[in-house]
Amino acid sequence: MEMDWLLLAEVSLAGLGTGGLYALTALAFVIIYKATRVVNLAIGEILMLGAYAFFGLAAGWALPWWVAALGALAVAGVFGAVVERTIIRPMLGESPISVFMVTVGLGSMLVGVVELIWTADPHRLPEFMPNTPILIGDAFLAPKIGYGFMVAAAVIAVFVLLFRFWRGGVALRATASDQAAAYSVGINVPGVFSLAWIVACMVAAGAGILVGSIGGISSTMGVFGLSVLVVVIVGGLDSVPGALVAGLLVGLVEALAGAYLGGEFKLLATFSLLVAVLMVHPYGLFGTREIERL
Amino acid sequence: MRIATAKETYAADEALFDTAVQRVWFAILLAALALFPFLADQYWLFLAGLAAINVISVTGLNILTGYTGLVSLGQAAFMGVGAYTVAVMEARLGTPVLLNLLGGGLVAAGVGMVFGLPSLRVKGLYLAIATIAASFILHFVFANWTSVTRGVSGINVPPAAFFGMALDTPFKLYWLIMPITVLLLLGAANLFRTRVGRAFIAVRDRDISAEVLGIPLLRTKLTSFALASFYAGVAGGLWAYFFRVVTPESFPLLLSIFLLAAIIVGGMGTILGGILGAVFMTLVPEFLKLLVGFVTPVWPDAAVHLSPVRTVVFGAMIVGFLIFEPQGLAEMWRRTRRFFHLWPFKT
Amino acid sequence: MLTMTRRGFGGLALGAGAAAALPFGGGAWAQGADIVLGGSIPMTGVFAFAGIGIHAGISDYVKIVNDAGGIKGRKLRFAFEDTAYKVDASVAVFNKLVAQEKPTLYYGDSTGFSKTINPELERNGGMIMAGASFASELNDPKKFPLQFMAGPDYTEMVGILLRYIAKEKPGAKVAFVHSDTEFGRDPIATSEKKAVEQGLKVVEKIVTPPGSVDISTEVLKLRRAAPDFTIFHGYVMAPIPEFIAQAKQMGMTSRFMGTFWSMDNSMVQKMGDLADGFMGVMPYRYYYDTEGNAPMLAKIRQMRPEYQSTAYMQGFLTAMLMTEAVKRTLESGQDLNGKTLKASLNSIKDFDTGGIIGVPISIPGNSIPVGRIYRADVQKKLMVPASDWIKLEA
Amino acid sequence: MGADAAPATPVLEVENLSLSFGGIRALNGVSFAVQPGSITSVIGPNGAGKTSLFNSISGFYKSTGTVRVDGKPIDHLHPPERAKLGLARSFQNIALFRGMTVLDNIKLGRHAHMKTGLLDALFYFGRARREEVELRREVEERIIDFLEIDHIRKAPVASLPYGLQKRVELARALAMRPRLLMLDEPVAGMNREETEDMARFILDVREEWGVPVLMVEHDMGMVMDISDHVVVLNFGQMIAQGTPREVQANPEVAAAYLGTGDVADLRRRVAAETRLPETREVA
Repeated sequence: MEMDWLLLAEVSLAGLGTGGLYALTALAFVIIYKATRVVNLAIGEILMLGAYAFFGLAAGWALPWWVAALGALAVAGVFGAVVERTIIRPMLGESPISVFMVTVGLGSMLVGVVELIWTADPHRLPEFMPNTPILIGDAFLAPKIGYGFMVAAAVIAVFVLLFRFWRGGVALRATASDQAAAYSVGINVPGVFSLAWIVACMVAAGAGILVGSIGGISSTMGVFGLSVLVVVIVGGLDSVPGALVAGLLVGLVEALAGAYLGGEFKLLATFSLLVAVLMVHPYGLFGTREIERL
Repeated sequence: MRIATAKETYAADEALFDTAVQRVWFAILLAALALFPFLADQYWLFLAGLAAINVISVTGLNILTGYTGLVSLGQAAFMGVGAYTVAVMEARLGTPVLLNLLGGGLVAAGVGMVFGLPSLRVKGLYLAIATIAASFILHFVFANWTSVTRGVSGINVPPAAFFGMALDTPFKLYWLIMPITVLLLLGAANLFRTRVGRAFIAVRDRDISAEVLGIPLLRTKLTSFALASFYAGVAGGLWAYFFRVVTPESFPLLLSIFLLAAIIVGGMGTILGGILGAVFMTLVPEFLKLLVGFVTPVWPDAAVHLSPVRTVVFGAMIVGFLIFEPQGLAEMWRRTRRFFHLWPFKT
Repeated sequence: MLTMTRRGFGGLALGAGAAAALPFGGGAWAQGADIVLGGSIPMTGVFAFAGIGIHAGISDYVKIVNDAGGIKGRKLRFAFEDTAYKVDASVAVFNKLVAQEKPTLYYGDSTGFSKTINPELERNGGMIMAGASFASELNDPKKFPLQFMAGPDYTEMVGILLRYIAKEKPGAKVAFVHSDTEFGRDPIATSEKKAVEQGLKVVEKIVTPPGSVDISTEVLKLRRAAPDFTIFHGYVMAPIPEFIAQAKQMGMTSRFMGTFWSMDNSMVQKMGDLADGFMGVMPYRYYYDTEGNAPMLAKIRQMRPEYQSTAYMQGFLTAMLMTEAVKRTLESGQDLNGKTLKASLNSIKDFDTGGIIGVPISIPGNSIPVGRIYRADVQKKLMVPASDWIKLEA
Repeated sequence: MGADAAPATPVLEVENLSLSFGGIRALNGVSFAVQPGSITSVIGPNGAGKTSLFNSISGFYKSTGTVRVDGKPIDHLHPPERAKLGLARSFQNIALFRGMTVLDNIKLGRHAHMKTGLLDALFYFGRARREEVELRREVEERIIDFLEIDHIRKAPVASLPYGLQKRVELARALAMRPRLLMLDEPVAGMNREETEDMARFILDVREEWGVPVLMVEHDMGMVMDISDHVVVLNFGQMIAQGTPREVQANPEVAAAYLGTGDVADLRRRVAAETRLPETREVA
């Protein structure tokens, strides 16, 4: 069969588009991990929460979409603050397994709450993105994917700048590299923990709105988080550049596997990638190797 | 109040049940387990069988996660390997039940070891996520290796035959499942009286010191993976006989999370914890149903919200136990027991 | 949940008291024990929308039967519990109901359950079962002698669609889009052959992973294949709307079709304008359908003034067919057990469903291979008939 | 027995041992030997590389140079195999297994010498039972009685005071069938009385078990009292070795301890100031 280069280009674009959303969600994951060393398995459910909050405000209360979006981010931020204070902080110093399982429990609670309020039926988010197709050369890109990618890229850019220059961002990075040292130079470490959770939940919620507007929302959309887990492992749990690069990479691999092998190969491909990276680079492509001492 | 018991030999002090009182209680428990099927109806027998299967798998996972400190989210997938092995052996080869179950356990142990290999290089959370990969890769194999697994429609399993009798009711299956459960539990308890079990705990508590003290990490970790997967495989095999059809959708990631939640609720790193956790978590949905029955007169919509409430309760139990009772039900049990031992004096 | 309170201690004591007080009473139900229709119903969880409809449909029909004096004087009782659409929970409910209620009829909630429980069903021998699954595998009286389904199996549904397509546009290009689940894969392989037999060309088969939301690469593939008709199977809603949206943005002209579980009117209308022209196969009439002679639909509308889902119709019809089987068995003076009930069910010929299905039906095997193509009318916000009733020859 | 039993093959020989982390040389060409029946101490200021030396001998760090046990090179052996040869040790920051009782911690030391396999263990029959009961007897009679810890044998280690934990670590090392007992700061953080107890145990081990001891210790009083041979490290290099008297007289050693003669006093001051970094290193 002759190679269809246009299809390859289109599939790659679509993959990179989705990869942008992975990268955005992975960024939320990495912020939490860097600041608090918590592997947050509930990231997919927090994303779902954001999408449902948006749905509730935009469809239920009939607010304009941008008000609803801001509202959803606020809800997620408050949620992050409450969760950090009531669930995560009491677990500080416990074994990583326990903390990780706490987030699994949290994810399950979120699914239940969403189903209590909105039932398990799938819903569609109100349309708020332009729906004229995007053409890059001859290649077609679905508008939601394209615009979703642009929003994701913009948010990521803002974050990278904040990390560098904003006081809170600097405090976060300082805490990430050495908690005790951060304490000793007067950084409010518990405050940084809260901040990380608030910001990360808001980022995840934003990603949730984008993801939900593409595929609709349902109480099972948390499975999106699974692909994000692959992303952060491949990139390295504590690496922002890792999250971005691996996000795009995983998006691309998934799209190519889906297009050329079939949909059933998507998850297989990404998880095989994960195993391969773990065997060759145990701490991901960009992650920090933990040094063990006796 | 109970006072100390004197022991004459070291062997007696090393015994699993080291007091006469404990041995009596164990005998009573065995008798109760033997009597149970004659008193219970089909529904309770079903729940007992399901709980016992979960106890086996949870105990295996407890060996790996609770005792060796290696988190796995692949236990359900390894149950799947055992279930498929048993299904193929039973349906295609027609080999005897116990051989099939052993085969299920061994094949699962082999597959478990392969997926345990990353534990050499990564640990903790990286490993936990790597085991999710096991879950998806195995699911893919179940769904697509059609010539063996019959693809998405799965394999129908003939009833287990024992000396010519078809074990086709929960009552009859009980006599297959319960003795195996008791044996595997005793095996697990024995393990921690020996060097093998001590090595597991040492790896969990301080793996690098353990290495310097003479414990080969690789072999110990893989042994733990193999053993956990063996238990999963046997549990999966019994599952196959119990539900009589094995499909790729029978062993989802959610089941792995359920099993992990059971050891947290029950108590990580104790045999009793695995038992309590598995039984408790199996029965929680039934308790909730009863509860719904009670509140329906005041809250007519209760039934419609049962599933989300169940999901919330499931999550809340994980969170609640981890925050308020990290040692799980086993610790609550110990406290209760201590209270009665010391009664009427207070601790 | 009604049955649960009834099963509570209070209910039990009351029941026992009533029985003791009227040992020889001439009450309406004196001629025999209640006939119990047991059910593992997904009242909650991902399939709740269907479970709630099914529950309402069965309850209503049971009420109609009892209001009319029961079946040969015996009361029909619906005893069910929620399963959250989980196989082990469904089996637990089955065992509980069998132990406590002795059902002679049973409603199961999923393909997995129907297959799992089949050996136990045969061993028990005392009941027949139908359910929410239209899996093709179940449509085999030899392997599943005590089960049936109140409509066409999934392969037959696609067969009806293909029949329609072949008539509308001979030689048309067809694509299948299905989920990577047992449900999704069910009819695909067989339907591919059927399509060729009908002179159609299958130009693409696309599998989507379960729970996947982003289908943009799949749409790209679909566009390359440029089908005239795209048949979705294995979904309730997502990702069908997004598929259609992106396909339309790319200027595709394919028509989009679904099978029973994605055909509920309230679900389809959630798609908004995208639903325009969406069509699919439906074995029953819709709630609001007033054409033709349909006394049962009128009765339903009288009992429930608001729209009832297609799942409701499914539950309602299932209860109706089960009742008919019981009635025929009792009339012929036989015991009520799996074998006699199934034989009575299979004796149903040119049966009038009161308009639930637009043509008289027969159940020669395990399915009712009848259906009709409906099309979404966005202005009216209704599914409207696009074809006549299509009967597949057995 | 004492240092005068020298002509036999040394139990441990370290030859030209070097180790670097990144660009930093933690050990640089260290050579010394431990004679049978002797007590050899390694001293030096904090950060001198003493614990790195222990970890290299244990095989935990990959170092260059040669380590011999009873004359045979062991450089190709992994840590567990070295442990099996009898390189039994304790750790600076107690490395007991918190989830086990005292008894189990001690028994763990015997791991490498036992044969119970997985199947034996599951059935606890035959070999497993025999081995465990035998081990229990030996641990009770030779170690627990000897170290006077019978009252805590069933206690979880996490609940024990520091001094007792150190003693349990010694007990575990003894259970390893030591050919050489390597003790990393056995009396650090102990009061006078506890230190004297420990010193007595170390001497008793040498006497009753005939096991030579290699020890890293800051307590100069004890080092000088009980050692036969002292090795001095500074910045990864061995700057002196000899009898306690010789080492004490060595001006270079004094210089290493900030240039004064009063070694013991300075040690305390230095330790107080620089405790943090070294404890963190081995966390």
